[in-house]
Amino acid sequence: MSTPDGFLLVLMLTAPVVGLLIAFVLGGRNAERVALLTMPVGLIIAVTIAVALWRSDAALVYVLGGWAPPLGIVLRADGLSAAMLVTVAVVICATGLFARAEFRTPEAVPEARAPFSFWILLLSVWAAMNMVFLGGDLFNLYVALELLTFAAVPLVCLDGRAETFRAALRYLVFALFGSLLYLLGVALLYGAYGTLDIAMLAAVVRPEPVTWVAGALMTVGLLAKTALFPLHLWLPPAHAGAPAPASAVLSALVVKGSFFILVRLWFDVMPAVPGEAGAQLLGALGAAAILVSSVVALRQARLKLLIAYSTLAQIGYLFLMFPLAFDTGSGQLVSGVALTGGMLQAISHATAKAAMFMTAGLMYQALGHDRIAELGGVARALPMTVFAFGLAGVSLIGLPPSGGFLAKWLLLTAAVGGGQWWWVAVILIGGLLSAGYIFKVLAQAVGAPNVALTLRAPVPRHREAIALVLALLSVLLGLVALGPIDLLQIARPGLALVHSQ
Amino acid sequence: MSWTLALEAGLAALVLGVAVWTLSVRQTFAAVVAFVVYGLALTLVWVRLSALDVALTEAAIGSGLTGVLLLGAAARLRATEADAVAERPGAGVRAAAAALAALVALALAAAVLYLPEPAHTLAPAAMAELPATGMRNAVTGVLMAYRAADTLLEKVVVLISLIGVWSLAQDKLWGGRPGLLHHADPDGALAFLARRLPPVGIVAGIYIAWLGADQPGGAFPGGTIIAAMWLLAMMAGVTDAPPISRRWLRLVLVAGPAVFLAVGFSGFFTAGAFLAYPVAYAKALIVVIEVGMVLTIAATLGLLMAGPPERSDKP
Amino acid sequence: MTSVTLFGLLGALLVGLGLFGLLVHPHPLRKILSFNLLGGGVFLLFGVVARRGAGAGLGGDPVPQALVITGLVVAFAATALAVVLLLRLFQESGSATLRTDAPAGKDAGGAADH
Amino acid sequence: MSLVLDVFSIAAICAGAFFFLAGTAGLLRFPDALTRLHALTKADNLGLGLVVLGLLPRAGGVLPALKLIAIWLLVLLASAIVSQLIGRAARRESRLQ
Repeated sequence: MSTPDGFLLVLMLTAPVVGLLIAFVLGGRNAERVALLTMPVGLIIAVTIAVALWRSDAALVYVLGGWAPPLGIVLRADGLSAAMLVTVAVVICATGLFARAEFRTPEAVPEARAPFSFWILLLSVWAAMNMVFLGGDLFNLYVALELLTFAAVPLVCLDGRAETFRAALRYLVFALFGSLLYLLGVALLYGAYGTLDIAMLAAVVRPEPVTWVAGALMTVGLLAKTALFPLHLWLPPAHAGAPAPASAVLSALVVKGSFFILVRLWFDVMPAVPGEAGAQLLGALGAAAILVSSVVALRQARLKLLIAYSTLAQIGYLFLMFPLAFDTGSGQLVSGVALTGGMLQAISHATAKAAMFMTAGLMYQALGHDRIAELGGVARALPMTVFAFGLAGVSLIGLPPSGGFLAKWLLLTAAVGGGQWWWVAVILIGGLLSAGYIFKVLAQAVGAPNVALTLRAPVPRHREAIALVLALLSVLLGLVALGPIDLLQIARPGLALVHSQ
Repeated sequence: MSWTLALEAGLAALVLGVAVWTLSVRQTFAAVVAFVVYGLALTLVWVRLSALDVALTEAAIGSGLTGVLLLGAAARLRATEADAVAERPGAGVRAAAAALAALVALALAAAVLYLPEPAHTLAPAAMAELPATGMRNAVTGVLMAYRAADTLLEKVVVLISLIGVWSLAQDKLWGGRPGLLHHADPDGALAFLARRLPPVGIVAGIYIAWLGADQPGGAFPGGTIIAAMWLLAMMAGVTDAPPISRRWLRLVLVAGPAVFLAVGFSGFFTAGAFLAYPVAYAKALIVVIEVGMVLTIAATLGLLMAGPPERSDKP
Repeated sequence: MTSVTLFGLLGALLVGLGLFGLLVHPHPLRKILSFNLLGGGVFLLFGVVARRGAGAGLGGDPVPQALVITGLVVAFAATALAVVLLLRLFQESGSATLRTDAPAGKDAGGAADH
Repeated sequence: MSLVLDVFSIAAICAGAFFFLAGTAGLLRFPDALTRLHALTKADNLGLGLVVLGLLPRAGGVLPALKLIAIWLLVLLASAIVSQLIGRAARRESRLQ
């Protein structure tokens, strides 16, 4: 049955879709206008959903067309969905405001390629992400994943250079490989249990060979899309080559889409299936991602590539929550401190990384390059930008009171509580390494210039301010510990009860 | 072994043989030809699996359109094949890949063999609810009613992939006409076909789409046939692709999802839920959506085949 | 052996073949081709699941059949996007390789402008 | 009566299948594009025509029977045009050589 506030989920889903259809028909400068009008509407709906969830303390559900599962499809929002919906809406709005200067249709023409494509693709990324967070059906999530891929790939190569075409094609090949593996798992699960509804599956799934095969295929497919080590090679050229606003969206949001479905799969569909070995394996891959990618990031000469490798390392942290959420007593993954910590890491990384790519874009615009060794003096020329970069870095390193700090603190708590001390070492070493690559950039930026610094283009204040606001958000996110953090766990124990049956 | 099973085993062997040929033949062009045969043989498999709707879609889209698309690409990329040979991975990598592929195939085979008996099925549920949709073809009922959200979202997916294709154009050609200009002898055989066939093909496409409510068919195979007629006319130079900036073209491209959304929202008031149909008008509303969808599918598929704008609109 | 088992095994084999092609073929167009081959196998497994669910006067469960129709259309859209991306890469760089150390830019020679 | 029709159907479909077989053999054995085309079109059109002819009494109505004939006519049209195009392309290539 739909809950009274359930229609909000339909509005959340359709708002960006309606926006992109109108933007496509009107075209030209109107595409930007429609996109910018859609953004506050979507943000308001997302916040309303979070408030409604907070008040009702139970999942919002909407049965589409009145056809109940297993025949029909439901939309369902729990605490994880609501938190991610709000995060994505905030980052999309900020990116939209930030991108105006870069993707403005020139006066001379009625419509230009890059702006038209960017605004529509941005709305499609948003629509796809919302579907990922709200979808209660595994095949429906597949369609959402494909929408996300088709919107994200062209964003990589909006500048039309051969290198970015190549990066985009590599990305597409990886993503298509991933979605077919996911789809294989969907076929097997339907064959074995006769439903694709997440809640219904959760009640009937058993740890048996067909579930293991399906789970393994879907997991590998989603890992390829999330760029977890060792399936990560496509990400750095794609994220570093895209225009700054596109990089912000790709790195902050798009990789979280497939990650979110993985969380749904492991925590909600089959918490008892992977077992301790599976959870430890995912954690080990995450640890490898943290250590390897941080070291590679340290050795980068280009700022955007450094940030892209930092994304790979930060994705690694997301996977530490799987072994930490594993309860040896019941033999399954439980929604607890580790899940909260992991999701908080996803949220604070989203805001921090978007801010960081924006600052990198601003420095590139001002200097005409992003070579780290030649950043000297940029802190004096663009103090607000470098300050924003530093704040975002604070959250990535995990210094208090940032969201990154709270996330890592929760993960550490879970590790110590569960006696899994080896993850403590990984988290601490990872923090040191990220401090290393952030300070490498900052040290250059505040240092004296090797040659007299000339700014190629003025940097508008409001663009610096947008990056700063996002970075501040990421730092202040640690304060959610005072209350709002409980949002993440709303409607979670209910699902857990279903699983224990 | 019964006669039909022997026939099916032969069919399976054909599919497998053609698949191996697709992978192993040296020339990409030949590989694409093999792939088209693969698609047609799979179509027969779908018939044997009593999935006629899928068979029609596989023949039209999986084999037909995809085949034409890849043939064109293979012809344009012929010069790059020699370089790729030099990049072939070593024996170790190939062996590892083969082992991995074999492992996956084995695991899948085992999983398929041990699916539970009796099988789970939604067929009775789908049939029981079908009268409320006004449809008599259960697959159309699933696509247009029970899982309408998938179909609606997939319309958006196809539109976004077209926008993605357009976004790859060169800046100076934005707003121009998609694809290369086709020169064909106006009195030649192709032009003859391109003038005579489309009227028949368009009628056939509409017929198949209309039939979908009660029998195998539907908007996808129907729309694909119409798209094919359009492509034929474009290839023969009988008509030209419209510039992508045309307002009417954009309206046609959003007609399907827009009508779908509009009917979906009207469901809030008339049937109590988004994407719900009042029983008395269910068939009429679904037909309205399908008309929009056929139009949009035909235009979108045709333009996806034509590619990004490659010629300026200005003469 | 029944036809469901036969085609189920065929689907599994096709997935294996497509996966192998996707992994070892260096040319992107052959990868796209392998992706479609692999897709055929995946959809066939849906078809087998559907056929097993025959009942209520239907030759198969209509739900997985409808999923395949949606999947086929999405796979075509993916193929179209990949092919155009590949053609544009060739047009801009004169080569179709996915290697990261490949030369970037038109000076690579043989750019197919028209 | 029905026995006569059955015999007619079986005979026509078998004859059609034979022409398909012959055409396929020709496609595989003939030396160049033009002779292969010859084998293919002659045999396919005739083969399909005979199969359609054999199926007509079993179509179960005038409308389905008309559909079968329409299919045959469309295949005839398509294969005639396509072989003409292939023949032209083959001639162009042989001139180039």
